[in-house]
Amino acid sequence: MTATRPITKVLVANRGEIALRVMRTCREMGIHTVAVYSDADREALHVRAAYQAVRLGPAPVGESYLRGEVIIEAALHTGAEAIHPGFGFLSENADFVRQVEAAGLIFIGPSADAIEAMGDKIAARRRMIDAGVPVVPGTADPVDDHETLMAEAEKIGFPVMVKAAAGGGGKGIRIVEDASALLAAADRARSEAQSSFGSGAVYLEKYLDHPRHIEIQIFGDSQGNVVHLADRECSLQRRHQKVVEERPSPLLDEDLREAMGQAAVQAAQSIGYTNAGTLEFLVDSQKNFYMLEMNTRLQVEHPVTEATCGIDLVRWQILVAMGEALPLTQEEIRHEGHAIEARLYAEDADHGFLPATGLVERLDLPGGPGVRVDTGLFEGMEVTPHYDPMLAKIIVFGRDREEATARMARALSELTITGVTTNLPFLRRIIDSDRFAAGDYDTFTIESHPEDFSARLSDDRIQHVSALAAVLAHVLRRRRGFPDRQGSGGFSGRRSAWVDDFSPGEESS
Amino acid sequence: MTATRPITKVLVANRGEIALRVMRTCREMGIHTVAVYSDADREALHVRAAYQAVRLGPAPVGESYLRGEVIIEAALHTGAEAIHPGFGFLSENADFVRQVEAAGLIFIGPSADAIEAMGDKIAARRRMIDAGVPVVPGTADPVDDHETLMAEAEKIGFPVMVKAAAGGGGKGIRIVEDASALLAAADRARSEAQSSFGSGAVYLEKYLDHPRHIEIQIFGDSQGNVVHLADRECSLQRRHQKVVEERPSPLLDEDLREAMGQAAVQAAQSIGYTNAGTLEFLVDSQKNFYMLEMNTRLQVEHPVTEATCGIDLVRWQILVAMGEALPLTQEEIRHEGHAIEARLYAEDADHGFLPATGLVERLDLPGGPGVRVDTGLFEGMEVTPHYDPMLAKIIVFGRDREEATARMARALSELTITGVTTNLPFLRRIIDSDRFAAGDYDTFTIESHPEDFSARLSDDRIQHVSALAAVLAHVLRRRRGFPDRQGSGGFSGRRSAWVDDFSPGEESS
Amino acid sequence: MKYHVLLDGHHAEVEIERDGSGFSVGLGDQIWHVDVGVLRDGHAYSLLIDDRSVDVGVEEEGDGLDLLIAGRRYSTEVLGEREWLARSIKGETEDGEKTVVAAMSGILRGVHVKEGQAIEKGQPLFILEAMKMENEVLAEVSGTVRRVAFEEGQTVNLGDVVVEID
Amino acid sequence: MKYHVLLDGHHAEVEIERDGSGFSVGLGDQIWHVDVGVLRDGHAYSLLIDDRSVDVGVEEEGDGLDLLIAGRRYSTEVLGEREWLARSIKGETEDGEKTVVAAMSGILRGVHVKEGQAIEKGQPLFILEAMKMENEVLAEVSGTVRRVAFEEGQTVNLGDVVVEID
Repeated sequence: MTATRPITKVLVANRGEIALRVMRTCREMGIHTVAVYSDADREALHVRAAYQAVRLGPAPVGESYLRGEVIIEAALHTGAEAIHPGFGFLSENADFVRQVEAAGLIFIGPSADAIEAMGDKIAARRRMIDAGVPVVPGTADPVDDHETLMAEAEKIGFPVMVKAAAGGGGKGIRIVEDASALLAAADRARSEAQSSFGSGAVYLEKYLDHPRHIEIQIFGDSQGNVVHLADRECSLQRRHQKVVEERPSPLLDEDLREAMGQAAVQAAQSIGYTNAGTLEFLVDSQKNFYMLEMNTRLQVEHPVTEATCGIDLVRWQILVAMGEALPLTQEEIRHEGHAIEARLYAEDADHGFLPATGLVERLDLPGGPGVRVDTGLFEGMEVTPHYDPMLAKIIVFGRDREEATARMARALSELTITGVTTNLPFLRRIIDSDRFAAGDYDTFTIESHPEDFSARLSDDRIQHVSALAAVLAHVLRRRRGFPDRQGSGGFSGRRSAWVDDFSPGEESS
Repeated sequence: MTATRPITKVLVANRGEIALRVMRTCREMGIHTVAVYSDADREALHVRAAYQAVRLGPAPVGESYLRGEVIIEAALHTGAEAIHPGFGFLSENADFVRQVEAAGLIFIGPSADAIEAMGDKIAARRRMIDAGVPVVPGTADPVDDHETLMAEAEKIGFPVMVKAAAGGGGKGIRIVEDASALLAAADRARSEAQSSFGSGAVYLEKYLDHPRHIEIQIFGDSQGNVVHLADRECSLQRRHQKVVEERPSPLLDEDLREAMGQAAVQAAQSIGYTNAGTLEFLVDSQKNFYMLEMNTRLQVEHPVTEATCGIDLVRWQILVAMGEALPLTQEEIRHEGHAIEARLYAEDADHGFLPATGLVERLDLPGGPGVRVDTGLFEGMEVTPHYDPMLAKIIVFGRDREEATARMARALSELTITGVTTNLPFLRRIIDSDRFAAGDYDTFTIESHPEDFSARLSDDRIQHVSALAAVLAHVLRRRRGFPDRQGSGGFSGRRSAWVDDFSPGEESS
Repeated sequence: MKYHVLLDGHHAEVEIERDGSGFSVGLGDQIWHVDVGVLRDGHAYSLLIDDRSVDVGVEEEGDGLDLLIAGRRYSTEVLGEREWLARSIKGETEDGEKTVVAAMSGILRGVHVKEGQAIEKGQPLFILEAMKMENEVLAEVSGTVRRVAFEEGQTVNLGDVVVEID
Repeated sequence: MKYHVLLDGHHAEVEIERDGSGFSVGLGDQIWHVDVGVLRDGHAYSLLIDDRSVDVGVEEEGDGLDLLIAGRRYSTEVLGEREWLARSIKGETEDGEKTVVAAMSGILRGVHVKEGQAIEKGQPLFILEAMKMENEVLAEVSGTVRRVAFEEGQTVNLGDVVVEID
């Protein structure tokens, strides 16, 4: 259909690990790259890895990575034929896509229309219903009178949620177990919504008990082919942000996986979708699945798909953007083994996941068989408050879930970063937990079962760490030239075995 | 047959990347590890990665890593049930294996008898001939009289090599193209051998034209099962040491690969071989293959096999050592995609591959999709003259040879190491060469075609580097507080395009 | 030498003595031998406790010594005998923080109080934003705002005093 | 400032001038703009030459400056105008320099001549030390020492006149 347009230079309109990720594939394809950077990123890896680099402006994203017109200007100036948006920033901005195309450049991603169609959540919901894709049952539109409320609730089936139409952040939401409580709950939600958002409009949605967040990777080309690249399990979340993903999902059987894959392809076809996209589903404990939304871009967690099917998704994105057909048919795409991704965030998991900043002093990244690391980290890098706190992705691949889990535990044990607080201990506790081993988790698990991933200090650990702290304080003083004085003869014990293995969870004594 | 003996702690009798490699698998299997170290390696990664560590002695290998009795003592003291020898050092020392077993410990490798059987090259050759495995045709024993010489040479087929029985280092070797030149050549070889080695005994061997070095990975268990894990192409060598390996070999077709695999299994079965082993073959330009020797241990290049079949070979070694049967049958072992390994050596490839030493100042290792790094390198590490110059192995995996080659080029471009001279530029030139792209190389290629991997400085490159050197010298002076004086107005040109892309080979202008 | 270590509310007395190439470390009735290998200009150490290998990252700030072991941060304070005595004599500090410092680096997004304003404990003081996350900071004491050190939109660093209350 | 760079037997004159946040670099009839980002305490640099990104590792030894670019080592020598002149004059002589200036900043470590002393061409005048490197400066002409401007142990700056010869 579309004529093939060659791409010899790509501007990557992003930063950090994803910019580097895209550039790696470009380099392997013999395509030159152009980095863009804010003043905070002058020495960043993505700038150093690029063929060319263009400054956008000061550190704040509004003055740098969100300045679409400056980015397009940079692409034109450097002779790039295409722009890869990565994720976040301008990746799902339909206006930007239109401006890119108006400048005669290729946007490596879906069409502006497709982004727009899936960007408006209510319109997208209607489209998906029309396309026969299951969505979370609900009224979508506000419901005013008690009579309609009751009728709709019965139709959806209890438990239901009453939600503020103008809402957000969990405010104005009521979970209703049965009909007797519906009307009172709706009235309370209405008054809360009125005072919080200035509008008392509420609507109904089915309440899903312990839902899992499972998504399907799809890919479309401009010839009209659409395939799916199977599932990713993304239920382990904190503050609605994913922490650990894996594929295949331990929940799905082959029939359910295939049914969801079919639904995803159907959804994408219904809007003539091209390039990479992801359909996010909620799956309830009865294994019903409901489409949540579509992400019209590459996902952070795309490497777990790459690991099990051996496909370079960025390469496919570029090929499709050039107008080429998908390299493989649905039947030719095969998955093998098990992959897990852990996201290293600059945050203090033991204190409300508060973001952390700092200067990276020491960095050792894991290696060896079955381990992939995608990161923009380097020693001497400053983690600033300006950008996303995700610092690195550790991806492991094994023959089965057990091998992959053991490998992730091993890989995380090799990771060292000092100078900035990270969620590394939290990641290690997740991977080592019985819940993760059993695959028994849902989107609420991290928040509702903190004890399963908690860090307790045993008496032994306190003693051992205190001893080491004293030794190191002593060594540091000596290094500064303080004299090594004779001991005061305070030794009253005898040589003891060291029992602590510094396992990330509760240690044995 | 053998009863299963559990292993909960393994002493790794090695250093550097291979010690770390073994420990990684142990950790994934829930097995504790004991490192051993010389004084030069107190801060080495393998010591820091281990559960326990025991000092062996001063830096020289004779006083540390070759001290079998001290190593066995360390294993007994720490409660390790098994010793993994890695490669090199004591890995092919039958006496050490016997001492390990006499101490009631498990040696993770083949039996002492198997090591001995394959260690004596002439005896091994006879065994292999008896087992029906093709070996390089020749007399093996010295030949004295002209009549027998001529008869044997005719039997072997010209061209033949006359070799000194006591020889080595290429001395006393004559290549003879046809019968007319045989006797004169033999006499010259004899007199050269007499003066060089004090013995004039010579023997005959078939001369192989541009042979390739291709090896087959095999695995046996104590139940008598033997399987092969296909081929590795190792022809790219300098000073008879491998530099770049890949799998599958670009030379072999499926029939030849299968025939070699069968021969390798036959060879292993004929001596009741257990655990991991490798049969090295020479393959001539007519695709005849001849067994060269058997390595009765894990090979440096084992990761290329792991990459294409998804099997952790060290895991298999440990399972077999515990007495378990091989986890997969020959039919269940499948290979996919293409893998390449490049060995980073501390040596100056532009000056006779002279070994280099130094303190590692800056180290950036490659990452991203399809890249594995096995290394004991870290910033601040000292590369000493005591040990093997191999610093790191970069292994890449791709869907096909083209993708793997592009990925290796990309991975090598991400590797940075300062403070010690390495063969990195040489590796980059190999991977970027037309010869490598064509798969057109043999064991003589590096030495006989240096121009294909040479580094020439173009006039442009000299100008560009000179300009950058001046800038950096200026910056370094300023950093030391020298004043930034006004220019002398010496600018006579105009803004120019920067055309140099610092490609590893000859650059365009 | 004797050291006093504070960790997670616990106090331990640790005795350190040179012993061959390493140190003897005594705590209560336990004694270990610790060999110390220095990595990366003193930011990290390879310890062998008898023969057990433990890698430790170190971050210092005053008496505070943070150890990073197996990915986990242990925030300790290590004091010599003299410093420990000096501190125990001084006694504990007052209750309720009157000097409100930034608990993370970020951008000041909302300043709800003015200098001279009377405030109650629990009242919102300001909002700090970092990495798309807003963090509302409340007053821990009642009183009068003596000083507001930053304006809305400004960047504050971890530990900066933002508001002082009398 | 002008620099003389020796690389692989070639000599290049390079002119460097501050230009905005970076430098203008002139070589023959070519001029580039180079922006310099410092990495790892000066062991490595991120250069942007106009908009072309090049990462360079640096190892120094005296005038020797090794650049590591794309895995390849380029061994260069970089000299200032004065050092270059001193080096190129050495051996040619005739009317050598009668005003002996410091070719680098450093500390005067040995003053071998006194005012009024008769000296021969090639006789050591003084030693200048910088960055652990000692640099012995020889008389380029015969004559009488008119002035010695510094004493041993004093710091001299690049270009300072140290000795004058009549």
